Amino acid sequence: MKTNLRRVLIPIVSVFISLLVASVIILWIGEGGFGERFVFLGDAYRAMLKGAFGDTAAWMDTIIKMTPLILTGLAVGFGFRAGVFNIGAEGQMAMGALTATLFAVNASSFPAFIAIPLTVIVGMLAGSVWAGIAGFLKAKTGAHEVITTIMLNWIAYNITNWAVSGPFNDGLNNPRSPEIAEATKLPNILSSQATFMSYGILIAIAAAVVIYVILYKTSMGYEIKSVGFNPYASEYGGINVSKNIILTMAISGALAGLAGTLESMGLYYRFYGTLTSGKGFDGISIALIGQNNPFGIIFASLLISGLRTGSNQMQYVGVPKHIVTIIQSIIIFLVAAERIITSLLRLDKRKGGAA
Amino acid sequence: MSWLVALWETFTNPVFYKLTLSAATPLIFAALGGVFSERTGVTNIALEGIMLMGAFMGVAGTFLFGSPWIGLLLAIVCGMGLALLHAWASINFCADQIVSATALILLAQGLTGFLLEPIFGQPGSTPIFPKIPEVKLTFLGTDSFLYRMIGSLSPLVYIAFLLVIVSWFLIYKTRLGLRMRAVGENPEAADTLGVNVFRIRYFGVIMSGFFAALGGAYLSIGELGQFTENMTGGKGFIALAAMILGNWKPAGAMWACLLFGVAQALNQQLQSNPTLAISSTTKPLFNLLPFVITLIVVGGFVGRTRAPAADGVPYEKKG
Amino acid sequence: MPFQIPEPSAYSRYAVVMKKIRKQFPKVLANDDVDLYVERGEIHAIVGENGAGKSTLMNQLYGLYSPDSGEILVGGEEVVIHGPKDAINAGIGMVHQHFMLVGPLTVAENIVLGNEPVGAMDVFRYQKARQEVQKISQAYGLTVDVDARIEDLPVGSQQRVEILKTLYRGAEILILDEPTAVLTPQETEDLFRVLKNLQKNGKTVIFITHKLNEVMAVSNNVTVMRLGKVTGRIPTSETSPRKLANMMVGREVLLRVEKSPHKPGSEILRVDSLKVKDNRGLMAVEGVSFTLHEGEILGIAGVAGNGQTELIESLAGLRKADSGSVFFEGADITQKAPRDIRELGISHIAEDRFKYAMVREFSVAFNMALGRHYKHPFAKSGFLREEEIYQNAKKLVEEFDVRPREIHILASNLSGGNQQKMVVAREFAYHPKCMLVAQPTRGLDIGAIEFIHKTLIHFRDSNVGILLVSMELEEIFSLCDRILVMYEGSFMGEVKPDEISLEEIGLMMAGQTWEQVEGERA
Amino acid sequence: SMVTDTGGLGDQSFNDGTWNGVLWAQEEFGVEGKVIQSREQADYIPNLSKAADESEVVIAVGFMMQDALQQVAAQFPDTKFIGIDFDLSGAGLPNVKTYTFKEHECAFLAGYLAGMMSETGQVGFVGGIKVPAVARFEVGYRAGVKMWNMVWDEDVEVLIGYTQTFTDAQMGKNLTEAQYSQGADIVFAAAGLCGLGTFEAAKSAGDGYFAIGVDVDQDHLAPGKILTSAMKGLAVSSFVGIADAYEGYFEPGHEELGLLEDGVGLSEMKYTKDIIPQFLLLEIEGLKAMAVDGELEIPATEEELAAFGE
Ligand SMILES: Nc1ncnc2c1ncn2[C@@H]1O[C@H](COP(=O)(O)OP(=O)(O)OP(=O)(O)O)[C@@H](O)[C@H]1O
Ligand SMILES: Nc1ncnc2c1ncn2[C@@H]1O[C@H](COP(=O)(O)OP(=O)(O)OP(=O)(O)O)[C@@H](O)[C@H]1O
Ligand SMILES: [Mg+2]
Ligand SMILES: [Mg+2]
Repeated sequence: MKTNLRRVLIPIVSVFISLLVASVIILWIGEGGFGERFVFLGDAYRAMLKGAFGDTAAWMDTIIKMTPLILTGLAVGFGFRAGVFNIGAEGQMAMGALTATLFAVNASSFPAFIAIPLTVIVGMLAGSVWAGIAGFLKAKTGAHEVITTIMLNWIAYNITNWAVSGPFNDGLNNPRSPEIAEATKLPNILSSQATFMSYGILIAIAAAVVIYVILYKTSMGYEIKSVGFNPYASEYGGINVSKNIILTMAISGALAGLAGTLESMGLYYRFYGTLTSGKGFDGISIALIGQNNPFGIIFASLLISGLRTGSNQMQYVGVPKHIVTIIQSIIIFLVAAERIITSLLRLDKRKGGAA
Repeated sequence: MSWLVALWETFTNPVFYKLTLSAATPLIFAALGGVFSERTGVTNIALEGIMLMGAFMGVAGTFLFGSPWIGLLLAIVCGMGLALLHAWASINFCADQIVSATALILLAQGLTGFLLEPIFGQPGSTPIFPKIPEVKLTFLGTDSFLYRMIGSLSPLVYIAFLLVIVSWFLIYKTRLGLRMRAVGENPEAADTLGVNVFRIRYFGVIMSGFFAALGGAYLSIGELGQFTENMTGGKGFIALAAMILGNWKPAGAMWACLLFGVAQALNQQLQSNPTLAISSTTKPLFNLLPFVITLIVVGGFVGRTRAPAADGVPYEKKG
Repeated sequence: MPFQIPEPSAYSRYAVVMKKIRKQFPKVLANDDVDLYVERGEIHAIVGENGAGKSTLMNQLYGLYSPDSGEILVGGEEVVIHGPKDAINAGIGMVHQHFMLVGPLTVAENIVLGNEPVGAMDVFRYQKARQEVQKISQAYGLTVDVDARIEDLPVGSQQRVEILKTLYRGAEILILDEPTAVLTPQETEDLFRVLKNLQKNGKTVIFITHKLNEVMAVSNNVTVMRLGKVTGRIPTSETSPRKLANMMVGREVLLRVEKSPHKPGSEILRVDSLKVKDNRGLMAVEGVSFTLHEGEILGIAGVAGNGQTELIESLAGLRKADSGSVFFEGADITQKAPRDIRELGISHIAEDRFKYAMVREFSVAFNMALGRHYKHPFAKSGFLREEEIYQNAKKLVEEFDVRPREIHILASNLSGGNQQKMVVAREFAYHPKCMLVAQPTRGLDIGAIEFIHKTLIHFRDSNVGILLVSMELEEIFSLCDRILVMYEGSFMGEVKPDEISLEEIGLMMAGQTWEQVEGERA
Repeated sequence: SMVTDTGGLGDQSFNDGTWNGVLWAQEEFGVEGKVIQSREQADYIPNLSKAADESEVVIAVGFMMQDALQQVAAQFPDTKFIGIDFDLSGAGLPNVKTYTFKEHECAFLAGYLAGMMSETGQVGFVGGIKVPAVARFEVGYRAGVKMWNMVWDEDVEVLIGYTQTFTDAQMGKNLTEAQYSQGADIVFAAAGLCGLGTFEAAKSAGDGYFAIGVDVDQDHLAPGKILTSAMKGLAVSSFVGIADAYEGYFEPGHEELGLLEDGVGLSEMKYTKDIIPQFLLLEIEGLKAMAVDGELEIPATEEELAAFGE
């Protein structure tokens, strides 16, 4: 269908255009004469491509970074469906990871096939409780979720940092948790040199599928969307609005919690204060770039993570890390304002009076 | 018991109030920015980014033109520029306002981080420059309680509270304000009466740039005379929360910011208070205070706040 | 005799001329070469089925939509109307089918918005605004509380505000899109007085309605539309409701359903001294009691805002009862949630279509599953059965003649009347034991009204108990077996349609008890 | 080449210090230094691996990289790795050398100095996030004050506060002002960039108020207002590391750099020498000497601090 074509086309074009814009910056910061600068530009982009998809390690790196992004993206996107703006995925991710790690560290007595699912559940529960607080407050007192989740982010930040630098440090006073029990470490799909890629990505994709089914195939999804569109009509239609808001937040938080849990179980094998490093916030733009559609979100995560791994490589040929950030911002900006692209591409058929 | 003593000492300590103002001021600026933007129906979570931009440009201007006041000017101009981008994308192109804002936050972080080297020749933070001189109310007597409380503050603090009144007046007492509120509630209705929805929204968003930039500049050339990377550290988001807590009203936002400021000052005073025998492992937990208190206040006392009906909804003219 | 298309030379006689207007929407051709001729200083009625294209036509005259082709002349001059601003400058004002008001602002602020009185420094001179507004409202006898907030006003007053808005802008030509749909008889009377008044002041009025007696009452000429085309234009004096009806629907319609006598069965719903508060926390229903039996239609007549809405909402579980109790088939359902109440077999046609009865962002098909989306046949063990949902929708759009016959378009793209049909269809499809029906025919064309009336009777005859709230006394009289008249939250008495006259019921609606009314007879 | 932690260059601490060492080595031996700045935890392994691919010596800065370094070093046996601020000797890797610093030792001297210089009998400590280094700074500082109190039988108090961030300078400033307002007149900031706020507070507080810098020589940031800086020889460590590798003396293992190794120390106090009494400078020299030849065990942990001097 045409709209589907657009959905794919637009992000790609925006990436393309923003890379053009970025080129200007790169040419500008390059040294030497015109020729040299263009060589520099070439190197930069070659490095970028190589870094993102150049070899197995690069691919793995991209996928590793993509895993949590899918989940936080899903978390935020799912919230949007019920009309709640969960800006707190960051905190939910952190609490999920911390709690799961706490559990995993002491789970040495279980066999893996019990320990792993158990840890995952613990992490998801923690995340959903953390988000549930905001959901509950919204449903019961009407407290705006943007306020509550922002506050909960900070609370999580302070608690986790305190935990790892105090009571829950690795024993050598390093601000990180002890290593988790062997039984709770996610097995790796493959590894190259020092890079290991766990089964986390599969879990993330599975989560996306589940969310898709919930949203589009179940009456629960029907209710959640209905509440998002029109709470009054929902109530009239026998839908319990408060229940659905809390439920949505809980699921949303569970996804964010899972994101953190997988980072701990599949990548670091411990909890660090810096484990989340903004991935919760990335979830916002990813959800919206993916139009709150689970598969769109997977695509968006690949886009962003590829961009990151690739752009890290650029540092090698001498592009400062900040330029990389700028490039990313331009891409996201253009994807947001897709009309800029469409009006450039003249895809924009003004549709009559669709109010 | 020792807690009561500590609290008593805190509340009787003039600096406690000074710190409250100091913590609240940048938030008030940014929150006012939020009010202007969202009252016209455009959400703006880019406050964080605009603040950062303002903080940086404030110092850059001071460095390039030798006066922090010119720095302030440059900060405002650049802040408005950033906001203009947001307006352009979300008003003309019906961009998703949240995404475009997040992009701008990234842009601000990238730009400020990057420009440090070319302009100041060092990463991470700038050298120290003269900041906007504090207003010294020496007539209060330099060691009087009042003086230590509000006697030596950055002029921006006073300006912040002044702007709260100005904003209230503008939004509730002028024609422009009436139209802002109308456009934010029901752009279609305003449009059918020939009100230019686009222009009003542009105004709101650009003003949010003006205010947020002031907030950022306060942090750099108002407090420090220096810029450090990501020095806003999430204050833009706290301002956003404050604006909502204040029910999208200038005065309300101000109170919310003051609440947060009080809690922050409380944290700083209590932490360092010697009468509380607290191990330094638990000390960091004091930093929870402002956030927990805000959460309790919003969850327990304030409850529902009402956003302008058309907030965040792009307005498309019909066929 | 059919209307002669006038020569261009004669255009100056006309306040508005619309020629060969064509408007294509994604799915429908809403206007198909429509011609409209409105004489200066006349009240011109436009009638037509739901979805005939009336609103679309007017929206183009007012510049909200731009026509794909065709030309528009105002006062003989050809005009190009890009937006409302142009329309306003051309002296056109419009009162929309769905009001365009800013809820939190005051009446005065709403009216002057767009050209406000200002002083120095752009200060908005609220007091001046109030005075000017009061001046006009007195001049045309449109009374409103200028300082009240729109969101606190009843629809009747809101509409007066809409009219004042146009007058404040010195409109010479007023467009009113179904102004009476939401009005009580009294309010309608007032409105007509105002319209006549405007006409005296030389204004031209274009007036869309579905109520043919209103057409007869006020208009000078009528234009009839059907499926996007004009099917006739005649002087009102030369036509009759029946003729108009035929032109609209293209067949005979009976304007008043006849119903066979039917004996009610056992009691199904009992309400005991029920008290309910309204949104502002004031007591809206002051402890009413009544019973509803199987196989009867119990009407609640009354001027809007006398507690009917709150009563129905609390019966449906949408509003907490303050005290008192409600029994359904003997079981207490006072504090039950909407879903449980629906489960018991009580369906509900809500008065406020936009707020309650539908999710505009959902497709027609999904809307028609609302309320039963979670159970057989639409869901099985938590999963939706889309096939069932679509089949059901296909069936209903046919049965209830929802136009267009598109089950996948968004509900928001249906015309007002068709949205109502969608809701009614869903609630009937339920096979309920008891129905709470509020304003079922609001905004519907006569064909649809006829159909819904027949269906209601049919359900009654098949032993469903129906509680009908309506502001259309006609409707109440023709359908109900018993009538309760509600005034300020209490019942003024119970009457049978055949033992009381319209006038008398009017008195009761104004606060007289049945006893008093009977007394006056003697 | 060098891989920074997420702090990145410009942190006025590990990363900058270490980088200076690299530059220094560049001049000495003409080796080519390169820096990769990590943006998140997940970057450490890829960045270290790439670095290892392309260079002979890789420096990993910050304890956060401990695990990453362990994994990567195992995969690149022919590359030499230097770890700053953590101890990986446990892993027994033949190609890894790690350094930590005895921050408590320089902080101790700073504390003693503060104890003496305080007019009010109260001094302050502003910490960032309580990472090991910061914790050692705090303990050493308090030990120094305690020492002063024991020697002169006074009871100077230490007010302690944490900002829970290394970047929010305003927070640092306000916390410092809070401590000033409660009687402290000298505040030691071990809080990364928040420290800049502390210096500003010292300046605007006027006469009699001072700050103490950290990690590198920060005295010049507020001449005359910063009594001294408790420095770590970051540059030294990375330079020595590279030098050893370059001249073939590289030996794996771990080294703790303290006063003895000149790994830590106080700044030369360029701007404050003359306001600090001569005898005090001598006493500090003395203490340092005692620490160097082991007569004085400077506590590094709360427990040792509690035991200290009893
Ligand atoms: N009766 C009145 N007399 C004069 N001015 C009025 C009156 N009612 C409303 N206004 C104008 O409308 C503005 C908004 O009214 P109101 O007092 O409700 O503002 P608010 O409650 O502070 O904010 P909000 O409109 O968001 O509720 C007022 O600031 C005033 O300018
Ligand atoms: N914005 C829109 N997009 C698509 N189709 C539309 C839109 N607005 C109206 N339509 C379609 O155009 C046709 C005419 O709509 P219109 O609202 O003019 O009917 P109407 O005569 O006003 O009906 P009613 O009496 O129910 O108000 C209908 O079939 C409707 O579905
Ligand atoms: Mg219509
Ligand atoms: Mg109000």
